[in-house]
Formats: sequence, C-alpha cells, structure tokens
Amino acid sequence: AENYKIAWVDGNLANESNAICTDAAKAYAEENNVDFTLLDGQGSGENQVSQIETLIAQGVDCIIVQPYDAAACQVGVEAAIDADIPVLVTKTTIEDNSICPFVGQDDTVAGEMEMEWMAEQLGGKGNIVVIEGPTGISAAIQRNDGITKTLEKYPDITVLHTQPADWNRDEGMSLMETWLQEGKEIDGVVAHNDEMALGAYDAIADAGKAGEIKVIGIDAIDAAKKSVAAGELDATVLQDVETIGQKTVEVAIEMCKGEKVDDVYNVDPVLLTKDNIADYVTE
Amino acid sequence: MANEYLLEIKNVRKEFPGVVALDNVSLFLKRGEIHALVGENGAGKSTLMKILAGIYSLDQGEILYDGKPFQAKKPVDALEKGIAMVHQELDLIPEMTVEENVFAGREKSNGIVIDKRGMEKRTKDLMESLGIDISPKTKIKELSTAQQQMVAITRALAFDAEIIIMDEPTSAITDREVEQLFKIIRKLKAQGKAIVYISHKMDEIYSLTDQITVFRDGCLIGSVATKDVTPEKLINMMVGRELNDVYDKSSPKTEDYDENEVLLKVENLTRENEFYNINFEVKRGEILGFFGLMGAGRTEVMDTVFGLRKAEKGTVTMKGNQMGTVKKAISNGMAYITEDRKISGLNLIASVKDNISIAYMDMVTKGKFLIDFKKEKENADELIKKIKIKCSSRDTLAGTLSGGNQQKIVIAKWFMGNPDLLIMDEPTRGIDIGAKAEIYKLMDMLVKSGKSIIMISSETPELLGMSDRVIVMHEGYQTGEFRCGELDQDKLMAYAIGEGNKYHQ
Amino acid sequence: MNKNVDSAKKIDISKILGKYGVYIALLVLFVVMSFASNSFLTVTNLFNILKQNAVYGVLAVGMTFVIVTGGIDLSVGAIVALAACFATKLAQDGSGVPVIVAILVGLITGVACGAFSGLFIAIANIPAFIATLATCTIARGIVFVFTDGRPITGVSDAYKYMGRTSWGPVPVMVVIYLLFLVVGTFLLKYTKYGRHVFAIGGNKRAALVSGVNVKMTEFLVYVISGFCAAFAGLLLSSRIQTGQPAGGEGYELDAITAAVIGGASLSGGKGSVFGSFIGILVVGILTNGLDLLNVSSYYQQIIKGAIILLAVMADRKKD
Amino acid sequence: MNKNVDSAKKIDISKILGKYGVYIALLVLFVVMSFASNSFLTVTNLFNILKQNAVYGVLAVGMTFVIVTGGIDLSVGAIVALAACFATKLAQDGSGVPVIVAILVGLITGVACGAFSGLFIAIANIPAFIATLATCTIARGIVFVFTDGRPITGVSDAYKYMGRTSWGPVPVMVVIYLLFLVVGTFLLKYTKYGRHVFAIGGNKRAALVSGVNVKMTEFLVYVISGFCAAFAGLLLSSRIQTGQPAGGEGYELDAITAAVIGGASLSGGKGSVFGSFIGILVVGILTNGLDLLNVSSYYQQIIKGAIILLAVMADRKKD
Ligand SMILES: Nc1ncnc2c1ncn2[C@@H]1O[C@H](COP(=O)(O)OP(=O)(O)OP(=O)(O)O)[C@@H](O)[C@H]1O
Ligand SMILES: Nc1ncnc2c1ncn2[C@@H]1O[C@H](COP(=O)(O)OP(=O)(O)OP(=O)(O)O)[C@@H](O)[C@H]1O
Ligand SMILES: O[C@@H]1[C@@H](O)[C@@H](O)CO[C@H]1O
Ligand SMILES: [Mg+2]
Ligand SMILES: [Mg+2]
Repeated sequence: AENYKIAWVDGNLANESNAICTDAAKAYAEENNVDFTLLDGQGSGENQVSQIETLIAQGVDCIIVQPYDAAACQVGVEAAIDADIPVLVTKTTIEDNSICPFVGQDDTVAGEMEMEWMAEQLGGKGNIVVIEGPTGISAAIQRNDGITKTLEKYPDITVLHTQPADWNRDEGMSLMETWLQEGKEIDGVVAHNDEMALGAYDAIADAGKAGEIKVIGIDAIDAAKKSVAAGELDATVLQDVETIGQKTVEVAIEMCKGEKVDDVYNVDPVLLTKDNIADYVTE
Repeated sequence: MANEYLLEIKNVRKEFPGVVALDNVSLFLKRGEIHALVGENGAGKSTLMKILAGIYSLDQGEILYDGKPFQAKKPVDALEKGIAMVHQELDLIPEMTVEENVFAGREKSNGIVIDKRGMEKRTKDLMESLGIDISPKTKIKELSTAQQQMVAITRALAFDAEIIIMDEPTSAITDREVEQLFKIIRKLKAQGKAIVYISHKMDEIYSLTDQITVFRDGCLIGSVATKDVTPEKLINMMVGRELNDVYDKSSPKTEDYDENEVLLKVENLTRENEFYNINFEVKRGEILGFFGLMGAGRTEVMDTVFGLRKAEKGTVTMKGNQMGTVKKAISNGMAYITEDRKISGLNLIASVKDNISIAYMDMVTKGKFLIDFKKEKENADELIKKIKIKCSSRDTLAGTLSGGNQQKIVIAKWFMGNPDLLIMDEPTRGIDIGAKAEIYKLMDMLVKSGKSIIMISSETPELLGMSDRVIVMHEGYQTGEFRCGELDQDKLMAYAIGEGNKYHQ
Repeated sequence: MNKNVDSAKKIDISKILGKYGVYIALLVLFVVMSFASNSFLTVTNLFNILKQNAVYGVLAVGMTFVIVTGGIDLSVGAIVALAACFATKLAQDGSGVPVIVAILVGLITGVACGAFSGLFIAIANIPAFIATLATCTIARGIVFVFTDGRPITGVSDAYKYMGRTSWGPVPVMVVIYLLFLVVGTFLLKYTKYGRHVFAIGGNKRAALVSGVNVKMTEFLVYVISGFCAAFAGLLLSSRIQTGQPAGGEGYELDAITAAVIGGASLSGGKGSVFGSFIGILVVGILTNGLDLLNVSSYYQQIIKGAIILLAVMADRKKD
Repeated sequence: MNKNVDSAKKIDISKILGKYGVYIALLVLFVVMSFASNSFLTVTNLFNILKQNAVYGVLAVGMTFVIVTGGIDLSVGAIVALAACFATKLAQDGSGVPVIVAILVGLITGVACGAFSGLFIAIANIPAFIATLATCTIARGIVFVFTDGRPITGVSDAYKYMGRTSWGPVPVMVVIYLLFLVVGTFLLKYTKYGRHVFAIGGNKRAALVSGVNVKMTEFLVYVISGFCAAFAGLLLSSRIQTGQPAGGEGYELDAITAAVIGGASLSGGKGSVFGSFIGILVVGILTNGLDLLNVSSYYQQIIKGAIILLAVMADRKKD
C-alpha cells in the first residue's frame, strides 16, 4: 500500500480524552503504514488555523481537524478545502459541519443525554445545579445548549446555580462546597465533564449527603467509570474516543485513496450507569 | 519699574508626616545676585528649593516672582518660568545618554522628529565651556559620580534660566571643575541672573556669594551680606554654638606607623582601562589619603580592593589573607563607604534602622539567624545619636531623610562594625560642618585604637588635615606618595594632573 | 491655627487608609457579604473559604519571598502539576511506596525546579520572568511526557489525608496553610535571611556592598517558592485525589495578585506574608460571596475587577 | 603584551554576544531549521510564520511601550476579545453597518480600555499589574455579557479582507504588522514622546524633575497598548472570521515574552520595538520548525523552554 502522509491537528493534547483519542489514532495509523503527524493547538483555535496553513504549505495527503473552537476551525477547514487537500473533522463539530466528513459525536447530544437522564431520575421536578466548562469554549457551549434545550421540556426543574468550573475537579468541588452549605435542597448535579462531577461528588460525600444527590458527568474517564462502578457517581456519558480515533484514521485513508466517504460517521455517546457499567470497566 | 527682588519667598511652612521641614521661612533674591543658602543637614534647604521648583507644594506662605504670586504645581511650571535646579540627588536617568539627560523633557525637534544631532552638539559645547570632556553619547551609568554631577550642572545651564538653584553642586567634583563652574556662575551673575547656591563648604561661600541666608531646624535664622559676616559668626548662626578647629586630628602625624603591622597590602593591581600597577600598604593606626582628579580611577581601585570588581592582575592582602570577594573583605575587617549613597549605599525604601544593621547583621542576631530586635533597636538608636542623624525615628524610611543625613546612615552602618580598615570614598559628601567635625572625631578614635582608614577625598583641606600619608593618582596611574608634612595643595594638584615631575628636580 | 488642626486630621484619615487600606477593604467586604447572604457567616463557610484557597495561599507565601527580592515566579503552576503527578504516581494504591516517600519526592521536585530557575537568575543573570517562564514550560513538558497527558488516579487513602480530613471543624489543609503563614512570616520578618531578602529587593547593589550574599539569597527565594509550589501541588492532588498534568495552570497569577493586593511591590523591597494572606482573603471572600449570591459568572468578573481596584486604591492612597 | 591582546579579543567576543546575542540565537535557529526541515525555507512558510504571529506581534509593539516605562499590561488578551466581538457584531452580514465603522468601534474600544487602565495607573497610582489585571477581568466580563459567551460568526466579506487576503505572496496581515513595527519604532526612537517613555522608565523622579509630563506619558502608553490590542483583535477576528469572547487568553504573556527576549527589561528604561520583533521571530520560528519536524507537543515545550533560556542567556552575557 502507499505510504500516505496524514496530519492530525488536535485542539488540546493536555486534555485526557484527546490524548486517548490520538493515541488510538496513532496506533491505528502505524498499523496501516500511515506517515502520521500530530500537532497540538494547545487550546487555541487560532493556533490550529496556523497549523493547518503550515500543513497546506508543506503538503500532506489528508488533514484531520479535532476542533478546539468550532468557529475558528471552520476557517482552517475551508482553507484546506480551497487548497484541494482532503480534510475531515473528528470528535466534535465545527460551525458548519456539512462542508467535510465528520467522525464523532455532537456535544449537544451529550448535553441532552445527561440532562434527559437527570430529569428522569428526578421525576421531572426538583432543584439542580449545573457545573459548566469554561465560558466561550465550544465543548462547553454545545453541552450547555443540550442541557438548556432539554430543560425546556421540564418546567418543574429549577436550576439553583450554574457556574463554570473550567473542567477542573477542585473548582467543581469548591463550588459544590459553597452551594451545599447554603442549606437549600439540591437534588441533582449536572456537570459538563467528569472531573467536575467527581469534585462535586466529593463535596457531597464530605457533607454527608452521598446518595441523596444525583450526579452526572460527561467523558467516562477512568476515574468516573470506577466511581460509577463503586456506586458513587451516578452516571456519565461515554464518548468512545478510541473508536473515534481509529475510525477517523480509517476514513482519512479512504479519502487519501480518493474513495468516496460518508458525510457523517456518528459514534454515539453511551450513557453509563451502575446498570451497564460492568461492561465498560476493564480490570 | 522692576521690583527690587526677582523672587520673594515669604513665611513658608511645610510639613511632612511627623516632621515640620520648614516653619515660617523667607528668602529674598535679587537679580545678579549669588545667594548662599546654608544650614545643617536637615535644616530644610532642599525642601524650600524643591517647593520653588514645583516638586513639593507648600502648606502655608507665598512666593512672588517679579512681584507677582507664583507657585509651581509641577516641575515643568517652574522650568517654563525660567527656574532651573541642580538637584542634590542629581536625578539622572542611568540608562540614557548624557545628551538625552540634558535635554530630557525639553527635547529639540522639528515638530515631529527629534533633532538628535543638534542636541548633541549643544551638549558638547556646553560641556566644553565647563571644561569637561565627556561624549554626549555616553550613558550616565558609565560615568563616575563626579562626571554625573557635571552633567546635572550642564542640564541646569542648558536653557538660559533666570534663576538657577544649585543644591550642593560641588559635593563630588574636584577643585579644577569647581573653578570652571565658578567662572560660569560669575558670568551668569554678570548677565543679571540670580543664583541660589547651597553648600556646606565655607571657602566656596566666601569666594562666590553675595548674600547668605541661614536656616536651622526648619527656621530662618537670618540673612546677611557675605562681606559682613565672619566665618566664626556664620558657623555660630548655623549650628547655634562655637565650633573650633574642625580638622582636629590629635594623633601624631609622624612616621611612627612605619614600624606598625601592615594591615593591607596591595600589589601590582591592574584593571585594563581603569588603573594600572597600583602598589601601596596601609599600616595599623594610619589614615591613608587618596587624591586625584575626577576619573583618576580611585573609586575603581577601592572597589577592587573591597572585592566588588575582580582584579585582572595583582593581589590584595589583608592581615596576610588574600582578598577577592566582598565577603572575605568584610570578614577580614574591611568596611567600605562608597561614593554614591543612592546607588550603592542605601536601601531607600527601608528604615534607618534596617540600613544601619545590614552590613553586620551578626551583631544583632541571636544564634546567627534570629534577629534580636531589642539589641538592633538599641544599636540603631545609639548610632543615630552618635552620628547625629536627624530623623523622626529609627523607623523612618531612609529615602525621606535629607541628603546629608542619608550620608550619615552610610557612615553609621560601617562604623557599627568597628572595622579594622575603613575605606571612605568622599565620606563627607553633603555633610554639614558640625557633623563633619563629629565624623573626624570618630575617625580619629578609630585610628587611635589601632584601626586604619583609607580616605578618598576631593576636598584638599580635609585630605591634608586628616591624612598621615597621601597617594596621588592620575589617569589610572599612581603618580606620587607623600607623607603629610611634605605636602601642599599645589604639589598635590601638580601630581594629580600628571605634572609631578616638575617637583622632582 | 485652625487650618493646621484640620490638615492634621486630614492627614490622619488618609494615613489610616494608607496604612490599613486593604484591611478596611477586607472588613467592608466581609460585613457586606454577611448582610447580603445569610449563608456567608457560618463556620463551615468560613473554613470552606480558607480550605478552597489554601493551595493559592501556600503558593502566595513563596511568591511573596520572590516578589520582595524584585523577582517573579511564573513556574509555580507547572511545579504544582509536576510535584503532584510525581507524588501521586508513587502514592498510587499498591505501589508499595510509603506515602512519606511520595511526599518527599514531590517536595524535592519542587525544590529542584526552584533551584533550576534560581541558578539561571542568580548566577546567569537571566531575567526572572524569562527563567521562570522557561522552567514553567519545561516542567509542564516533563509532566506531560511523564503522564502521557493523562491524570494519575487511584491514590492511596494515606495520601488523601492532608486534603480530605478535618480535625473537628478545621480542615487539615487550613492548618497546614496557617503553618505556612506562620513559618513564612517568621522567616521573612524575624531572621537574618529575611532581612537580606528585603535588602536585595530594595537595592541590590547596596546589599552586595554590605556583604549580603546576593546570589545565594536570590537563589534561595526561588527554592522556597519551588518548595511552596510543590507543597501546594501535594495539597491539591490530595484534595482531588488525582495528579493532574494540566493542573495548576494560571495559579501563578493568583499568587502574584494576592501578594500585590497585600502590599507587595513588583519592583521589590516591599511585601509581607501576612499581606499575601489578606490578598487571598479579599479574592476568596469575593468569589465565595458572589457565588452564594448567585451572581452570574460574567458579572462576577466585572464586579471582581472593580472591587480589587477599589481595595488597592484605598491602600495606595499614600502617594 | 600578548596577554593583553588576548584579553582584548575575549572582551570583544563576549561584547558581541552581549550586543547581538538574540540576533545570533535567531540566526542559529534559522539555519538549523533550514537544514532540519526542507519545508522550512520556503517563501510561503516564511510568510506563514509572519502572518501567524502578526497578532502577537502587534500586541508586542504596544507592550514594548508599556514595558519601557516599567509597567506591564495584562489586559491585552481581554481587549483582543472585546474589540473583536464588538467589531464582528457590527460587521456581521446584513448588519448594514459599513465595515469601517465596525473597525473604528473596535479600535475605540481598545483605546477606552487602555485609557481606563492608564487613568488608574497614572493618576491613582495603582500598580500596573493590578490595574491592568482588573481591566482584564472587567473587559472579559463585558465581552461575556455582550456575547452571552458565544462566538460571533457570519462576518461580512469586507471584514475578512485584512486577515484573509494576500497581495501577491504577501499576506495583508504581514504588511499591517510591518507597518506597526515601523510606526512603533519611529514613535519610540525618533520622537519626543518616545524619549519621555524611556525617561520615565529609566528614572521616574528624574523625568518629573526634568519637566516631563510623567502622568500623560504613562497614561498614553496604556492607550497605545490598548490600541494595538484592539487592532490585534481585529486582525485575529478577521483571520478566523469570528469574534471569540474567550479569545486572546494568555496573549499578554506571549507579548511580554517577545518584548523581554528582544531585550526589554521589566524594570523599565530598556527595550525596542525591533527587539520585540526578534522575540516574536524566535518563538515563532521555534514553534513552526518544531511542528514541521513533527516533534511531539510535550517535548516541544521542553525544547522551547530550553532554547528561550539559551537565547536570552547569550543576550545577557553583558553583566
Ligand atoms: N519626602 C520627604 N518625606 C518626609 N520627610 C522629608 C521629605 N523630604 C525631606 N524631609 C525632611 O525634611 C527635613 C528637611 O530636609 P531637607 O532635605 O530640606 O534638608 P537639607 O537642609 O537640604 O539638608 P542637607 O544638607 O542634608 O541636604 C528633614 O528632616 C527631612 O527628613
Ligand atoms: N574622560 C572620560 N570620559 C569617559 N569616561 C571616563 C573619562 N575619565 C574617566 N572615565 C571613566 O570614569 C570612571 C572614573 O571614575 P572614578 O570614580 O574611578 O574616578 P575617581 O578617581 O574615583 O574620581 P572621582 O570619584 O573623584 O570622580 C572610570 O570608569 C573611567 O573609565
Ligand atoms: O470532554 C472534554 C472535557 O472533559 C474537557 O477535558 C475538555 O474537552 C472536552 O472535550
Ligand atoms: Mg539638601
Ligand atoms: Mg570616585
């Protein structure tokens, strides 16, 4: 087979789920003799645009974009298309995803999924708090959109507090500590990711309220899966990033070969609770 | 009709937190007059002049300029009125060039672009008229204190001011430059300008000024025509008592020291472009003077002796031990009063007490590490009293003291350690007559107890009065060495300008 | 005469403001929050505030030493992460390493990082900004290589002790923070070394001439800061039971801010450990109070900016 | 004699290193990268480097003015976002507002933010660190409120011109950046104002005493920096065709770093616009080259830290 040169422009490799995803991608690429380049936007859409430009100038067979920022990466993808370089988007979407193939999930769906689960747990009414990702970051915006959209269906659910904790466990914990000692009844915590959910759970446990408040996060990082299995955290939304990583490279190779590929390969998120967690924890 | 006085300062009061710096003082200045403003350290001289120059505001009183009320809100107001000042603290910008400093704030430009050439030329011309040869392109930080002082003077003369205030302009420069400066001041006088001249040097006051105003402790003592007052009377007005024989050195100026132990031995010391092949010894109990013109390299030699600069060739031996670092120098009993108190002498944002103890912290600690606050306070208070530092308390920030009092802190700091060898570079810079006498007494006490002193001074009377022996330097070379008895001012100068061979015949 | 009395009074008020500006600001803040939210003035909440800010607080103690010398340490955030990841790795369940060893390795890491910066700054004369920025990126790179970008979890219960236990109502983290405040204050105010730190910050050359070992003193402040950063990393990772390679980002700014609000001057020679504590409290109470009052995070930022400005303005009346 | 000649030579080399250290470092970097990657030394790539760094570069021009006065501006990142969002909002397709108005509003925003910081610093004597940090959080708060935390998209083609067009091989952004360099250099080196900037950074008291309008000069550097930040925001948003409320975060650090690598001293009185350009190039070439060489981003950080250290070390040989 030919030795294709494929580049992956990641949004932020300091992010665990991205690291897992790109590791899977890299492994798959190596198996298939792909010359794989991995660039790191380090949490800046603008950096990603710059890197895409550099790749265009350098000449590669296919560019994979894992957008940190949906709007900025839109521009980068367009530039690649203008330069006639095959390009696809992975993991999360850009502003207008119709312009190139996509492998992954829509973060809005993940947000909907967690809120839907929470509403169900609360029987459609009660008080919740939302712990957000950093303001202005696509993943947080989209997850929040999913949550808000779902909440419209449940007028009896009140959002007592909603604040960003910037994906961090300690900030999630601090917020929850503060809210808890207010004394108001909180029935559920909906967090934009697992780290913050785990922090909130710790605060709840410290306050002696473990089990009284439902907590859900997104990502299904190892710690969260273990926590769910141990009956602590109630649920998490799995993004199967390893599959996404592999599938993305697979599609990229097809694009290099000039084969026709589908517009969207959805790797749907999966809700993990104590009921199904056993299938997902590997010892 | 012109007013009799160009400037009338009436009943001015100025307080700083905890200090009344000026209390009801007045000063009247005529055109074509050189007016001395004198008084002890902390008397309020600089403060009054800073009010005039728009740096401080006054609390009470009024100022009339040519009969009209005038109060500068900021320095630029005063400058625009034709009031220029040579500040005691020089206030130059170290990273900028001589030309940039001279024209700072008043740059020449064609409206948009600055006229660098023009300003450089004007700077050069002005400096030539002062008899100094420094390139306008040199950065201030590369100049010696003396040279910096000349730049500050140049700056005040550059803009054709009506009133020129000189706050101790000659504290760091040598006789040669002083003469040149005086010529220019007299010329300005002839042009009808008015000059306020602040100085602690009696000879300057008498040879230059027409009128003398005396302050003491923030109060006006009087204003007299120079010709009508004797030095004794003037000193009395300043310090409030008689003061006799300032240069009182009771230890014998004999050759006895030859037999004494050699404390410091400097051999073949050289640093390229600074000084060459310097050799001398200091014996126990003696005061060794160093003389030279500005830029002769004396400061560099002492910096090297103390370990602040690395010797390129040669050795420094103290009590038989090889020197090389500041730490070694201090632990072997050396101390060094540097020539520039602001740059290398003081921490201006720390208290008087903290400044005094910093060099000998071990003397005020328990077990090497823990500060013994009680001891430290006692120690500071004692030195403040002994050296007569005028400050509201030991906790006052050094930066808020008058120039002379800041200098006294530096002296106190090194006296505290009772060093075996005290190097003093222009130690009495800016210090009033009364305090000078105290410092001379302290020096005397020190050598009597078997310690030694190296004193660099550009003031020949002080140098001749205090030294047992004098080494003269010229452009980095040692040109002569004399016992005190063999010396007079002319001879010193001849060797300092490199024409000592005249005396050899 | 009357005028004089008046002006004396005026001076006094502005003097008090000048001397106690931040304290007054803090007090006002405290009182306002107590009235605005009835959840604010509770023992739990007050200890919460201290606990939640202990990590920044410990950093600020070390940073104060650095700032007093006129330096800056941009590496503390990365050191937090590096020390935390090394320590948690060793303290993972079943690693067989005693927890004290894990802690020591973490602390040594911090000290080494501080020493690295310190060497470049004190010996090679590199500006602190650049040297510590370099240490920051290098340390961050190392922690990513070491962890492969993934958090380290599964730490032993012993390791969690510091961050997750309370003695009665008092969280252990708070006790540790107070210890840092006490030792820091002692070192900076009551020892010869502390005096030297102030001396080189006030006028380096004068300190040198006075025989202060400028290089060693300067070197050591970065070591101290590195140590504090490592300890902060241990606290953080113990609290969240995880070593986060990306953790601690931007903490340097919080630490510097606390020190400066508390009166330290970035040009050196001024500052106090206690002041940094006040700075931590101002920001901590503000955040906590606004969270309790349910102020949107967008407006929180606007309000916080304005209040910090006011607090410092009150303080800097002096000149 | 011989010895003398030797020592003269030695002095020269270290003098040259001292004077041209960063330039030499830059050159070495350039040559190494050219050999290491054959994609490096192409016209497109070199212009890419300039274009990709124009935003930081423009910020660094303004930052240089601030740093030369001895100040610091932590608000530029937030101003980038605020100006970009205001301008893109007005420049959205179908807004009916002429693009020049959008641009002017963006620039005025930046100037206003700079003036805000400047007032507190020059008039109220607040340390620049705190004042600009406050401006930063306030501006960030405002932009979040204004955009509700969402990016502004759909900007008109006219607005995209600056960021996405090239004149021949030369991107317009590069032309604009060079313009900033030229005007900045002119202002700082050849005008009275520039002299005053150096004067107050070198010795504020001396400048005041010489009749320099210290307050106005200091105020204006923040206005200049705000203007540059706003312009950088326009460039950024034009380039990515989006107004990002969270954009520009941490850019202040990049701008300061560039200025300091280029020889500016955070204690004031030293620095040049051209130096900031060199600083931008050092970091830009490093990033670009390491990306081309496919170095893992974790190791990139370690290498970058080390090289910046070396580059500055070469430069600071002087003392
Ligand atoms: N900025 C200031 N803050 C507080 N006190 C000050 C300040 N400036 C001067 N003082 C005090 O005012 C008094 C007068 O000081 P001033 O500098 O005018 O004395 P001086 O006559 O010039 O003395 P010297 O001969 O030593 O220069 C001193 O007690 C000094 O400590
Ligand atoms: N004409 C000159 N132009 C420029 N630099 C000079 C000139 N003369 C001397 N220097 C430099 O100035 C410094 C000499 O000052 P230094 O302080 O050593 O002199 P000094 O003998 O201590 O005299 P003083 O302290 O009385 O001025 C040296 O660094 C020397 O290189
Ligand atoms: O899901 C992850 C989050 O958990 C956070 O780490 C940031 O990026 C998102 O994609
Ligand atoms: Mg004075
Ligand atoms: Mg000298």
